Amino acid sequence: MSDVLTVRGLSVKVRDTMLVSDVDLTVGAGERVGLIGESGSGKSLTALSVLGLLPEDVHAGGSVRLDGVDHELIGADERRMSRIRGRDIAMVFQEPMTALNPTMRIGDQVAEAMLIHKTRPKSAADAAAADLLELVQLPSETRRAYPHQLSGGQRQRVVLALALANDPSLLICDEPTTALDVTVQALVLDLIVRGVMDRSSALLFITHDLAVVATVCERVLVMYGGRVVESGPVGEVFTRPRHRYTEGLLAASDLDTNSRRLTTIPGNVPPAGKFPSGCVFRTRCAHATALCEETPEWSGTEARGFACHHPAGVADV
Amino acid sequence: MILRLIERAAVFLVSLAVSSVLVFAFMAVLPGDPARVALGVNASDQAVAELRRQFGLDRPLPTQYFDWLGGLLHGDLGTSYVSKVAIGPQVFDRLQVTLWLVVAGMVIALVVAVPAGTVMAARHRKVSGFALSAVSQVGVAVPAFLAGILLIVVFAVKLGWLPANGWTPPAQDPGMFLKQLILPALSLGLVQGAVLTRYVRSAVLDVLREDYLRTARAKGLRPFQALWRHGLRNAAVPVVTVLGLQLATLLIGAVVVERVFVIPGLGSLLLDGVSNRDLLLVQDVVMVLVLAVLLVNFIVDLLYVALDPRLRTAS
Amino acid sequence: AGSSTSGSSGSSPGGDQKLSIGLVAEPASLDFTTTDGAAIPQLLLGNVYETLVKQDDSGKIVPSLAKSWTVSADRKTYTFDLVDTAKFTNGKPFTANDAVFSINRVKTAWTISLKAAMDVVSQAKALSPTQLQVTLAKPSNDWLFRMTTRIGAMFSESGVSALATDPVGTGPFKFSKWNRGDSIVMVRNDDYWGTKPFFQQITLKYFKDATALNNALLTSTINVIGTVQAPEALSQFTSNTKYQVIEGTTNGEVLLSFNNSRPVFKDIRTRQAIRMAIDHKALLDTCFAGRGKLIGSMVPPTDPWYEDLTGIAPYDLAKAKSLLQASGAAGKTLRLRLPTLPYATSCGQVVKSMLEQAGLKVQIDQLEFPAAWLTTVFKNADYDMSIIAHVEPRDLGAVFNAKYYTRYDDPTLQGYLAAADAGDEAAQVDNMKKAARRLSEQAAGDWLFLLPNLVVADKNIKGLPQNAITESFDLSKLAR
Amino acid sequence: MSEPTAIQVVDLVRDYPRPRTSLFQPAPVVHALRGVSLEVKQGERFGIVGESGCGKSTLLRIIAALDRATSGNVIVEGTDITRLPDRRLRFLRENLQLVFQDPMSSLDPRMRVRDIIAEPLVVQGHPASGERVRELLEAVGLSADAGDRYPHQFSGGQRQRISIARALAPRPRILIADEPVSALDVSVRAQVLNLISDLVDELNLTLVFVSHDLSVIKHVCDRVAVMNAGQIVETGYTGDVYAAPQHPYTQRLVSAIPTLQRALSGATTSDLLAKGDAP
Amino acid sequence: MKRLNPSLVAGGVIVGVIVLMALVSFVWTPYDATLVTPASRLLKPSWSHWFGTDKFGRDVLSQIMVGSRTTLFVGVVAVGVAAVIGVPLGILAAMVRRWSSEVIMRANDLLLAFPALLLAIMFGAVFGASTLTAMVAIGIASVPGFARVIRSGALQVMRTEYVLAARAAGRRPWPIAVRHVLPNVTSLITVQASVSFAIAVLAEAALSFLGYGTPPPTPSWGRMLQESQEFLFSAPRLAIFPGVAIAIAVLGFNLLGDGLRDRFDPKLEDRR
Ligand SMILES: Nc1ncnc2c1ncn2[C@@H]1O[C@H](COP(=O)(O)OP(=O)(O)OP(=O)(O)O)[C@@H](O)[C@H]1O
Ligand SMILES: Nc1ncnc2c1ncn2[C@@H]1O[C@H](COP(=O)(O)OP(=O)(O)OP(=O)(O)O)[C@@H](O)[C@H]1O
Ligand SMILES: [Mg+2]
Ligand SMILES: [Mg+2]
Ligand code: NI
Repeated sequence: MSDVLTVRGLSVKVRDTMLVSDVDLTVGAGERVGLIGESGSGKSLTALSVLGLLPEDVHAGGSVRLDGVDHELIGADERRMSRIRGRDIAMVFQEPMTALNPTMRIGDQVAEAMLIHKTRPKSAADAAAADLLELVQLPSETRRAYPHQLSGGQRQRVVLALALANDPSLLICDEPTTALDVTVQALVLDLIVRGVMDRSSALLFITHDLAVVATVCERVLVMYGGRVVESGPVGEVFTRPRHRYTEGLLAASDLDTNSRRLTTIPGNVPPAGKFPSGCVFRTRCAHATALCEETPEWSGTEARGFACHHPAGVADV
Repeated sequence: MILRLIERAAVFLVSLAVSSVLVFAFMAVLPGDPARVALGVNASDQAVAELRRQFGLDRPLPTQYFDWLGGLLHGDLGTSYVSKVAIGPQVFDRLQVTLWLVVAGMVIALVVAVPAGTVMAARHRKVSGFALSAVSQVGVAVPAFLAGILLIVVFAVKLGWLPANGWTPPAQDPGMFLKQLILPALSLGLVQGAVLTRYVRSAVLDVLREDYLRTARAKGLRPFQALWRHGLRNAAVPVVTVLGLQLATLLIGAVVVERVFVIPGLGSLLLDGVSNRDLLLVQDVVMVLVLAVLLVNFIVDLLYVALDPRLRTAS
Repeated sequence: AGSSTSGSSGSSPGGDQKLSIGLVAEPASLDFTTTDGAAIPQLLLGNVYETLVKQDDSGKIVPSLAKSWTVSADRKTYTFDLVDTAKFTNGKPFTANDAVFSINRVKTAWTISLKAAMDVVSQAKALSPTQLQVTLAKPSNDWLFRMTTRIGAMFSESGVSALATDPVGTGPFKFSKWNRGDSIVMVRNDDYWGTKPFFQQITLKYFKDATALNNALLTSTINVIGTVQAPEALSQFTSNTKYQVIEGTTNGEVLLSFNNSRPVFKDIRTRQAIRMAIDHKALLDTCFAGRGKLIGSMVPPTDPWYEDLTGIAPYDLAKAKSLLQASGAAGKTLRLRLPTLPYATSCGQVVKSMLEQAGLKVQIDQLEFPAAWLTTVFKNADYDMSIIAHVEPRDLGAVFNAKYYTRYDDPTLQGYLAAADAGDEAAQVDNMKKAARRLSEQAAGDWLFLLPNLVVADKNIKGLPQNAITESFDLSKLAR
Repeated sequence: MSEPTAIQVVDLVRDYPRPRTSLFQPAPVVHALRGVSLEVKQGERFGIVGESGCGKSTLLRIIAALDRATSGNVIVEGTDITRLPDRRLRFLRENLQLVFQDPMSSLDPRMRVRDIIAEPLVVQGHPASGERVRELLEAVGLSADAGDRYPHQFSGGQRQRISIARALAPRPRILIADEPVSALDVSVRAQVLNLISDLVDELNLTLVFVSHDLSVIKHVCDRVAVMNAGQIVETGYTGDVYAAPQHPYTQRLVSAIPTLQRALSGATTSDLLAKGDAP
Repeated sequence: MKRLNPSLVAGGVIVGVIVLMALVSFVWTPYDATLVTPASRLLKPSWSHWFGTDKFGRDVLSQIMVGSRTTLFVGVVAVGVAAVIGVPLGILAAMVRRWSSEVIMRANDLLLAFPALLLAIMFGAVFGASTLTAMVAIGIASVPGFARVIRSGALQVMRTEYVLAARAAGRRPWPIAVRHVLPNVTSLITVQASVSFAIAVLAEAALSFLGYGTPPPTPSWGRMLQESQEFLFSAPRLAIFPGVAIAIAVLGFNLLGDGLRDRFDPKLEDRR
C-alpha cells in the first residue's frame, strides 16, 4: 500500500510565533485518517499547509510530498500548486454558509472545478455537474439555484460534490460538519465516506469530535499545542490512550458517566505561542514533573506511538 | 423583484416631492429681493413693486409653489427673472455640458481605479501595492481645482499641447470638443479615481478574505484568476454604491473645475443664478440636480439587484 | 482666429476676419433699459446702439447720429440735425420720430435708476424727418453729456419688443449669437451708414476667473484681454514681445466710502484722519500692482475740471493718530463691509491694516456682490465703511448726496453742482472744480485710486482704446 | 411530584413577519413557534433539545419577556407575564436570569468584568458592593482580580463563567441557559457543565437548559422536551427519551448521534442514518 | 502582539503637527499674520521669512500657521455638526421599530441628494459667506454618512447577546443606548470623523476658491491658494505652500482614518 500523502517535520510559523511544529503524517491510498484536537491546536494550519493555502504572513517549513507529484509541495510556486489543487488534492471547509460564491449558480460552480483542470470538455462538464449533485442527493433543480437558496447542509453537500469532481487522490475535510445539525451531519458524513470509498481516495478528516472521528476514520492523530501527541488505530487510541492529554480528552467527553460531575482537564488551552516549552501539555497535566520541561521523544512507530514522559496505561502510581 | 422595483420607484417619487418642497422653501427664505437686483442700484420702490408683480412674487407662497410644480410637471421651468428667457432650454444645455464632463471624468476614474485598486488589494503586502497605495493617498488629498490649475500650467501654458480652457459643443467641432474635454475630465477623473481606488481596494480586500475565494483557489484557480472570476462581481456591490454617491457629488462638485476651465456647465449657471438672485433659475437648477442625484440612486438600487442574486428572490 | 483666403465678402475692409476678446462680467440680459450693470452698455452701446452725440477719446462731445446741433440762448432748447443715411438692422430708416420715441421711452418704459437724467426734458419733437428739437425744463449741461451714455441710445419704434434677446440698433455691429455662460458673437453690419468696421465677426468671451482669462490669451484662445483683472500677472505679457499692453485711465474711482450719517463720521477730524492714515502710494502698489492713478477727489483726469488734489490730505500717520485722539474715535471699531470683488477684497485688507496702525479697529465683513452688498450697504446703508469703484462718468454729484448710500448732506456742495449744471461752459468747469475741492477738503470719502484701463492684446491688433471713459467698448475701430 | 410549577407555557405561538413579496397578498410569516406548551417544576432541571432554527431561542426569549408572543401565555411563578408592560417585570428580572451561547458576544467588550457582573444589581437598585462581585467571581472559580480586566483577556470557558456569575448576581431562582457549552471545547465544556451542575444544586435553582446536543441534555437534565419546527414533539424523562424515543423525529435524532461506544463496536456512518426515512 | 500600524502613526504625526502648529500660533508666530507691510511684499524665502511673503508683505509661514487654526476649526465644526446630528440619528434608527427606522433612513437618504458644495453655496447665499455657515452646511451634508455607518454599527450591537443580557438584567432602551451601544460604536465614530474631517478641509478649500469660504483677513489655506493665482507664474511658491499644506492635512486625516479602521477592524482583530 503506497502512501498518498507524506508529511515530514512540518512546522508553521507566523512571524516569530511557532503555531505548528514537527508534524509527521502519512495517509495511505484509500485510508481514512482523522486529525483531532481542541480549538487552536493547529489542525487547520496543517491541512492548509498541505494545500499551500496558508494565509499571508504564515509560512510552512518541512516536507510535504504527494504520490504522483514529482516535487515538494512546500514552497512550490502558485502555478504548480494550482495544478494540483482541486485535481489531486481537494478540500471541504468548515463553514458551508460562506464557502460558495453568492453570485454564481451552483451548477456553474461545480462545473468550473472540472473546466479549470480540463478533466471534462465544456460540453460534458454540465452533465457531469448534474451527476455529481445527484450523487450528493441534491435535486436536479439545484444546478440553477444560487447558494443563498440552499440550507447549510445542502451547501456543504455542494462543496463536497465540487471537491469530488476530479476524483482527487486525497480529500481533506476540515471540520465539515461542525456547523451542521446532527441529522444533517449523519448524511454528510455518510456521503463523504462513500465518496472516498468509491474513488479509493485517501481521506484526511479533521474534527474535534471524538465520536465522529471514531465513526469515520480508521486511524487517528491527536494534536495539542501545534504538535501531534499521539497516533494510532482508532480502536487502540480510544480504548487505551497513552498520552495524558488523550486520556483527559476521552474522560472529559464521556457524558455517560453516572455521576453528575464530569472528569475535566484543569486549566485552559493557552493561546497560540503561549504553550510551555518541553511537553506542551505539562501545565495542565496532573502527572507532570520536572522531566516534562524537556520535549518528550516519540515512542513507538509512526503508525502507533505517542510523545509523553509519563504515559498512561503503564504502572503510573 | 417587481415589488422591489415598485418600492424603489415609490421611494424615488416621494423623495422627489419632499425635495421640491425643501428647495422651494429654501429659496423663499433667501435674502435679497430678485426684483431689486434686477432693477439695480437706485430703482424706485414703485418700480420694484411693479416688477415683483410681473414676476408673480407678490402671490402667496403656496400658490407660487404649486404654479412652479405644475410647470415642472409639464416640462416648463418658467422664465428667468433676470435674463427674461425661458429657463428650460438653458438648464438642458448646461446639464448636457456637465454630464459630458462628469461622465468623462467618471470613465477616467473607473479606468484608473479598478485596476489600481485591485492590484493594490492583491499586493497589499508587497512594495508595488504599497507604492500604489501611497500614490492614491496623495491623489485623494489634492483638491480637484488644484489638479486643474497644475494641468493647465503644464499641458496648456508651458507645453501648449491642449487649450487652457473653453468649451465647444461636440456637434459643432468634435475635434475641438475632445481637446477641450481632456484636461477638465482628467482633473476630475484623476482625483475621483484616487478616491474610488481606495474603495475598490477595500472592497477587493474584503472579498479576498471571503471563504469562497479560498474555495475557488482550492479548486485550482490561481489568485488573480480566482479574484477575476469570483471576486470582482462581489466587490462591485460596494463600489457601485460609492460610484453612485460620487456621481451625485460630481454633478455639483464639477462647478469648481468648470470655473477653472471656463466651462458653461450647470454649476456655473447655479453660481451665476445665486449671485444675480435669479431665484427661479436657482430653484430649477437645484431641482434638476436633486432629480439627477435621486435618479442615480434609483439606478444604483436597480444595479444591486442585477449584481446580487440574493436581492432577487424575496424568499 | 486668422485671415481666410475665401473672398466671399471681398468688398468689406477686413474680409471675413474674426477676433476674440476676453472680458470679465457677462451680462445677464441684453436689455439695459431694465437691467442695471456695466456689462450690457459695454457690449451694445456704440456697437449695436448709437447715440445722437458721443464722447471722443479726449472726453469731448462730438457728433454721431446727429450731424450737428444748436443750443438756444436760454440754454433750454436743443435742435439736432440728424444723418439721413442711418438704418436700423430691422430695415427701417432712422428718423427724428425714432429719436423722439427713444427719448420719451426713457421716461415711460425704462426702470433703471439712470433714467432720472432724462427727467429734465420737458418735450421732444420731430421738426422734420431729419430734425429733432428737445426742450428742457431748466438749463442743464449734464443732460447733453448724459445723451452720450446709454440713456441716449436710439431705438427703432418697431424694434423694442424683445430687447432682452434681440437688440435692434443702427450701429456698425449686429448681435448674432449668445452662448450663455460662455460668449456673445457680434457680426459686422454690412449696411452700416458710417465707416464699416474691419472685423467681420467679433466674439466676446466671458471669464469669471482672472487667471483663466490670462491663460486664454497665452494659449491664443482669445486675441485681446479687454480689462485686466489681475494686474500682478501683467508681467508675463509685458516681458513677451508677442503682446502689447495698453495702460490708460478710466472713470472708475475706487472709493473708500464713509457712512456720513453715522455719529463717528459726523466729526470731520475722524474723516480726515482716515484719509491721512492711508498711504495711497503703498496701497496702490500692494493691491493693484502700482497700476492706476492716485486722485484726490471724485474726478478722473479726462474730465475738463480735473485738478490734482492728492495734496489735500497727504499721508501723515502721526497727524492721523492725533486727529483720531482729538475726535475721540481712537479705539473704536468700524465695520468695513466689502463687496466680493477682487480689488475690494485686496484693498480692504490693506486699509484695515493701515487704519489699525493709526489706532482704529476695523472689522471686515464680506458681502456677496451684487445681491447682498446692494441690499445691505447700498439700499439700507447698514455699514460704516465700504470700498467700491464708481465707474459711471461724471458721477460726483450722484454719489455724494444725502439720499445716496454715502448719506453725505452738504448744501454748499449742492450749490456748486447746481451752478455748474445751469451755467455756461466756463462756469461749469469753475464750479465743478470747487465741488471737487470741497469734497476732498471735507473728506467726504477717500479716493483710494483710479482704476487703470489695462488692455493686453496680440501685437498686431490696432485701434484699441487708450482710455476707457465711456460706457462702451468700441469694437468698430479695431483692426489688424 | 408535588413541587409547585416554576414556569408554565401554554399554547405559545410566535410569528415573525417577513418582507412582503407581493403587494396584493398579506406579508408572509415565519412560524417560529406553533403552539408550544410545557411545564417546568420548581427545582427541576429541564432540557429543551432541537435542531438549529426550530425555535428554541425564541421560546426562551419569550419566557424571559425579551420578546412578545403572538398568542398563548407564559406564567412564571404564578404570574402571567405575557402581556405585562416592561416596567412591571421587575420581579421577573430578579428571579429569572439567562446565560447565552456565544462567549464572544455575550459580554460587552467595553466594560470591565466587575461592571458586567454588577450590571443586573445596579439596574435593579441593589447595592453593588465589591464584596458581592468578589463572592460571585469566586463562586464561578475565577480569581478576585479578574474583575479589573476586560472580557477579551479571558478564554471562552472563562467568559462563560463570567456570564454565569452575571446571571447569578441578583440571586435568581430560575436559571435559563441557551446552549451555554455549544461553543466550547470538550475539556472546557466539562468544566462549565460541572460548574452549572454544582451551582444549581447549591443554590436550589430551577434550570432550563437548551441544547442541540442530546448527549449533553441527557447528562444535565432530568426531563427533556424535543422540539422540531416550532413544536414540541415529545416530552419525557431524559433516560426514557434517549433509550426509547417515541416520535419518529426523536428516533432519527437519537440514531444520528455518533458515540464512541457505538463506533468502537463497529458502527459506520450509514448506521447513523435512521433506516427507512429520507432526510 | 499589536503591530505598529504605519497609517496610524503617519496620520497621527501629521495631525499632531497641525494641532501643535495651531496651538503655537496662538502664542507665537514669526510675524503678525495679518499685518500689511507694503515695503516687504513678494519677498523670496529667506532666513527672515522662511516661506517668503505675499503681495501684502505678510509672512507666508505665519499665515500657514494661523491658517491651520481655520483648517482645524473647519473640521471640528463640520464633524461636530455631522456627529451631533448623525450619531443619535443612527442609533435611534437602529433602536426604533422597523417602519420608523425606515422613515428616518429615508429622510437621511434624502439629504444625500443635496451634496455638500450645493448646500454650502445655498447656505452662503442665505446667511452670508463665512467659515461657520459653510462648515455647518458641510457638516449637515456629512450627516447621512454618519447616520448610515452608525446605524449599521448600532444594529450589530443591538443583535449581540450582551444587549440581550442587559435587557434581561432590566435595563431600559435608553440606558442601553448610552451604556452599551454608544461605547461600542465609538471606533466607527472616530473613523468616520477623521474621514469627514478630510472632506471638510477639501470642501473649505473649494469654497474659498469659489469665494464662498473663509472671508479675509482671516488666514485660510484655501484662500491663500486662491489669492496666489495671479502669481502662478511670477511667484509660484505662493500657491505651493498652501497647496501642499492642504494636501498634507487631508492626507493626515485620511491616513488616520485608515489606520483607525485597520485597528478596529474585527476581521483583522481575530488573530489575537
Ligand atoms: N493568520 C494567522 N496569524 C496568526 N495566528 C494564526 C493565524 N492563523 C491561525 N493562527 C493561530 O494558530 C493556531 C492554530 O490555528 P488552527 O486554525 O490551525 O487551529 P485549529 O486546530 O484548526 O482550531 P479550530 O478547531 O478552532 O479550527 C491558533 O492559535 C490560531 O490563533
Ligand atoms: N427577529 C426575528 N425576525 C424574523 N425571524 C426570526 C427572528 N428571530 C428568529 N427568527 C426565525 O425564527 C426561527 C426560530 O429561530 P430561533 O433562533 O428560535 O431558533 P433556534 O432553535 O434557537 O436555533 P439555533 O439553534 O440556530 O439558535 C428561525 O427560522 C429564525 O429564522
Ligand atoms: Mg480549524
Ligand atoms: Mg438559538
Ligand atoms: Ni507529560
